[in-house]
Amino acid sequence: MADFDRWTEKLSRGLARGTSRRSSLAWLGALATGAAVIPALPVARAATPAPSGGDKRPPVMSSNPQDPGDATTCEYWRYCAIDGFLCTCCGGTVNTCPPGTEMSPITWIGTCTNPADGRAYVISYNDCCGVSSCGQCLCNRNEGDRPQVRPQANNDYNWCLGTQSSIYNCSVAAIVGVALEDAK
Amino acid sequence: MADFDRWTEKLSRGLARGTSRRSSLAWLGALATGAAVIPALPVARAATPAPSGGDKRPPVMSSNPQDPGDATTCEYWRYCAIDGFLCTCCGGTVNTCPPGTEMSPITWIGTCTNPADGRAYVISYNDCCGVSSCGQCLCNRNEGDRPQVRPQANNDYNWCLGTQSSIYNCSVAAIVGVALEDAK
Amino acid sequence: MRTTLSSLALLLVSTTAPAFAKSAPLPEEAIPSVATLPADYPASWLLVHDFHFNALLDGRIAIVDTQNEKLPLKAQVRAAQFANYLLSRGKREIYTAETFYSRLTRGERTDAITIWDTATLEPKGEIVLPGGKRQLSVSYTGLFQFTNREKWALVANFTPAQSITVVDLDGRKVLNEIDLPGCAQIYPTGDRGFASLCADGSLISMTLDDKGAVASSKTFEGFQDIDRQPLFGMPALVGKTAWFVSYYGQLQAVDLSGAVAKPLPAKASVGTAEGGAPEWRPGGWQVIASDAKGLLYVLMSPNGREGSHKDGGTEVWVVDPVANKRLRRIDLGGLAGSITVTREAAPRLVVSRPDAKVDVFDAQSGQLVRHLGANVGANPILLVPAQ
Amino acid sequence: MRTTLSSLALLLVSTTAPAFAKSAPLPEEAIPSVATLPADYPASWLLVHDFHFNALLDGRIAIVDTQNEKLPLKAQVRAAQFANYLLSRGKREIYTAETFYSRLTRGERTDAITIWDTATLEPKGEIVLPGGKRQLSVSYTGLFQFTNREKWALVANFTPAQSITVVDLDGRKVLNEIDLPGCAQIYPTGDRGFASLCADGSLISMTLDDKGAVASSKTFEGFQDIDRQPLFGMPALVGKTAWFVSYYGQLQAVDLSGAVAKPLPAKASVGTAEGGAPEWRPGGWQVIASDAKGLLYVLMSPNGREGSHKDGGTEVWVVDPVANKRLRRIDLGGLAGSITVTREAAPRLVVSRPDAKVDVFDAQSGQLVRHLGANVGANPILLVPAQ
Repeated sequence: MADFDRWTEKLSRGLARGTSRRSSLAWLGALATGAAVIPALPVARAATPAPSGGDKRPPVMSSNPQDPGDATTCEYWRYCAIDGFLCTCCGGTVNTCPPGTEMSPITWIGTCTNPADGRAYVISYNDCCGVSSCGQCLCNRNEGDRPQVRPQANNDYNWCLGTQSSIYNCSVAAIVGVALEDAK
Repeated sequence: MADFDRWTEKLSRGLARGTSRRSSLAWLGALATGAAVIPALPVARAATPAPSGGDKRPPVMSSNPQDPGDATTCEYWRYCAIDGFLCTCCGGTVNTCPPGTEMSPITWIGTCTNPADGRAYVISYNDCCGVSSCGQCLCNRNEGDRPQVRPQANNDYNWCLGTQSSIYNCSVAAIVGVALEDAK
Repeated sequence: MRTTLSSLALLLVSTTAPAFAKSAPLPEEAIPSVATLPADYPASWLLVHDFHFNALLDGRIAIVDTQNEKLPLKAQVRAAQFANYLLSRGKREIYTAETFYSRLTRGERTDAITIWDTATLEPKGEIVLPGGKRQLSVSYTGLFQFTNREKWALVANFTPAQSITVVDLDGRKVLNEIDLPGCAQIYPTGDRGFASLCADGSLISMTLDDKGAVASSKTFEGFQDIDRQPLFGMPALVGKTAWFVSYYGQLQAVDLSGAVAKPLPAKASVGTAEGGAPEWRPGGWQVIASDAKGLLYVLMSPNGREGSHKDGGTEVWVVDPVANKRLRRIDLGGLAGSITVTREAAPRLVVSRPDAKVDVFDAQSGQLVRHLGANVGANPILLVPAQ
Repeated sequence: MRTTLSSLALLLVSTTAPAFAKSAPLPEEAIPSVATLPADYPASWLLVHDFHFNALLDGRIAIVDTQNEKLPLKAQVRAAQFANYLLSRGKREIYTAETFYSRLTRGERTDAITIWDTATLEPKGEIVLPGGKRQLSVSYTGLFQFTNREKWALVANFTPAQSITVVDLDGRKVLNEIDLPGCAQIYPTGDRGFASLCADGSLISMTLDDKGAVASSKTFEGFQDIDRQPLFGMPALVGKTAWFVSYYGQLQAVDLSGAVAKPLPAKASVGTAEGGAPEWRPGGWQVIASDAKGLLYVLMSPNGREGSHKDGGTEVWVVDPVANKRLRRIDLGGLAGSITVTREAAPRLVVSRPDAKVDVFDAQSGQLVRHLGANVGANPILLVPAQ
């Protein structure tokens, strides 16, 4: 991690970890431009083929009705800007890396609307690193995704950065906050 | 190649290269036990799934009617004991490795009956090495295949031995002789 | 303002909340967060070799919970380039024997055993294997085996000269290399020894001294008739008795419990049946398994003929080898390539299909219990129960 | 007799020749034998990046003959772990920029450029890139580019600190590293320089001295409006003019011929059409290409909306950007993710599909010429013409 841009690191770690989250978000929120409109319903998978085809999996639902949807499908609300293998299918969960991997400390983020409460949540798409491509549940959605000139809004990067290994296994989608305080 | 069993190497290279072939074959032939009967028609593929499914390829036939069949399909007569990706689909031919690979000097062999002339040919299944799995035209047939205790009759080994790299790309099927002189 | 500050800021968009109930928002979630496994894997779990034909240098061990039809894949462990693997229940460690190149496909070759913690799947150590001679072949259990009560491992080499490397797993070092010309596969015997099958049909059994050198060697001529009854390389174990099955369905036993292997006179057969074309024969990759009662399960192809022995099968025949009696036939409802039987209280027959799907049957009734789908890996060719 | 002699001998079986004509037997064939390629690849050939999602560390460059529907795959070149690549027609060399680990997935990281001979595909040399900082991302052409008349290469780094490594390909050494905070993608300019896009919407253009250090730098503010008209990262080149397309179909040009890049005032649009739901927009990975006449080909999705920009498209719209006029629409008969246009006498529009199939169309008439099938690789995401 010697080559890190320390400023970027500190900022993104703060965001990703949720530490000082409220203050960072408020601070960032003041700068928000309100450009993109996040659609309420998830759109279709992108044009990457599914890995080893198989029977459709039984759905994996959270126990919380306020977090609706099947976390093994690309249509689950939190995946609105994800790109990669869904860790839920790889031995992890929607916000936990599979055993034997290391979660990237820095990441890209998306803003996804939860259809159950109508709130826009900031989602941290951390990559799980150190094990080769999971190969299960490949998903690419791009709501709010912007060109590589805006790294934290771009899902084309391999975010296995600051980890012992840059080898990519899968991606999680963790809630790190509500987009704007006034959305409550 | 320092660790080679020199005797084995010399014998198998001789066979594979076709040098001293007639004498080796005659010598070996004298020891042959006549155990297996090679079926005249190739059997089906084994239970390994096809790679990236796709449209069926147009057939690739040799210009010689005495060498009949489509060299991109597992049913081609020479492939009676092959196991791997067919080099014909990988940038090589039925008996030539793809560019950038190295052909293994030692190998396993099979005895396949050519349906056009009824002869049993000795086929050398050399592996092409130094480039990762071709991924095209996976084929496994096992006529005459015997357990690993008989290495030159076993196609489960990676025969990328004696090459700079043991990484496996694809397999060729080269004619190195007719099985027995009296079959002519 | 060319900074990432702006890029972050622009992500946060103004949204107006529609008319939803004013519940509290979902809480923020702790990251980083990495799952762990139980250090002792349940009897329903398997270590599945995903051989990964389309990227052989990037094989994996899939840790699979056969009771979980939603999420059968619990984790993946690296198993590079024709790897082999072992699980030590006592030491709570997984061992992978692998091959690497400094430039993925070229450059310097390194063979090594990596020791992985069963709970965290983090590497705990590595033992480099000298000489770049580890046998690379389609996955057989007999290429990497424990001996000396799991303190040591034996690694098969093939260059094509054949030898065995003796490794002290606990001491993290290589002890010895044993030349074994003309013989293949390792079957551990007694406390500190192994047997192997040889090209003339004999079985050889060696005992090792405390330095890993050969202390004694005994050869049993005519153990198998490779021309008329060649044996599949991987036997099923009933206690310490290895049951081999031939290409034609003959069953042959070896007692591995003592210091020296002992071929048993008892022979049996999977039997015959109508409906084959031309006949029923064992077929597939991992074709024989046992249950806790000592019954054998053999994967059978209805299209048995020369060369069909790896074609896969559509039925499993259950045999009591001691009584030499076939008890039942299980219809798999399609082709399977590998089978195993778990040691669960209600034992399960687990089969992998050519399309990478895995199905679970009740070993007793033969009824399908659940589909796991093609959700554990690209090419699940070896199924090794965790208990 | 435990030797391989016996195993060889038993292979040779007695067969009785049936009643066939007594033609001479087929001759023995020379081995070893390895194919080579023409050192100069024809205009119908592509270098296709097979990104290999299921084994990202084992990506490849597929060398593809788009005129050969039977055997389109001519060879594969290693392209490990989010690799990038270049072809020098003059030097008859392919360059891959790759990342390796000493233990495949763990251990010591090495980034390196490998130089491959176009005819033999043998490696001719290697230049190690220091610092383990090469940008790893889905494949963009702008991450690895020539400058200084193909004597040098520029490599994008991302840690996430952004910089450019200047490499002397001919001298086989690294010259310099240029910090470039907040900017991404490399577009070579003039004899020895490059432009890049920055997070505030500006375009920056730098010239280099003969040591690879920055000689001059110029910033063009407001080159793109990343919120309202974000540009796809990969432009189409018409001569030395780069044409970028936005998520909404606006076309924007930059003259890269001089030492300093020059954004051109000329703007154009791909136009609009009925039948979109909600509207037609560019969509896919490699969405824009040019032909020798300077026409642009843009892959269009009928389901254009926020986030659709990588969804792939079903039509290609052909635009004369100078006249700002759409000339025709080509129906691809299904979804495609990437497109390119060859420089053949009769130019071909080549498209890759989500299921890895590659199809070839007549760029002028829009008629399908041939299917190449899913026969070049698992994930053909970049299509780079060899001429």
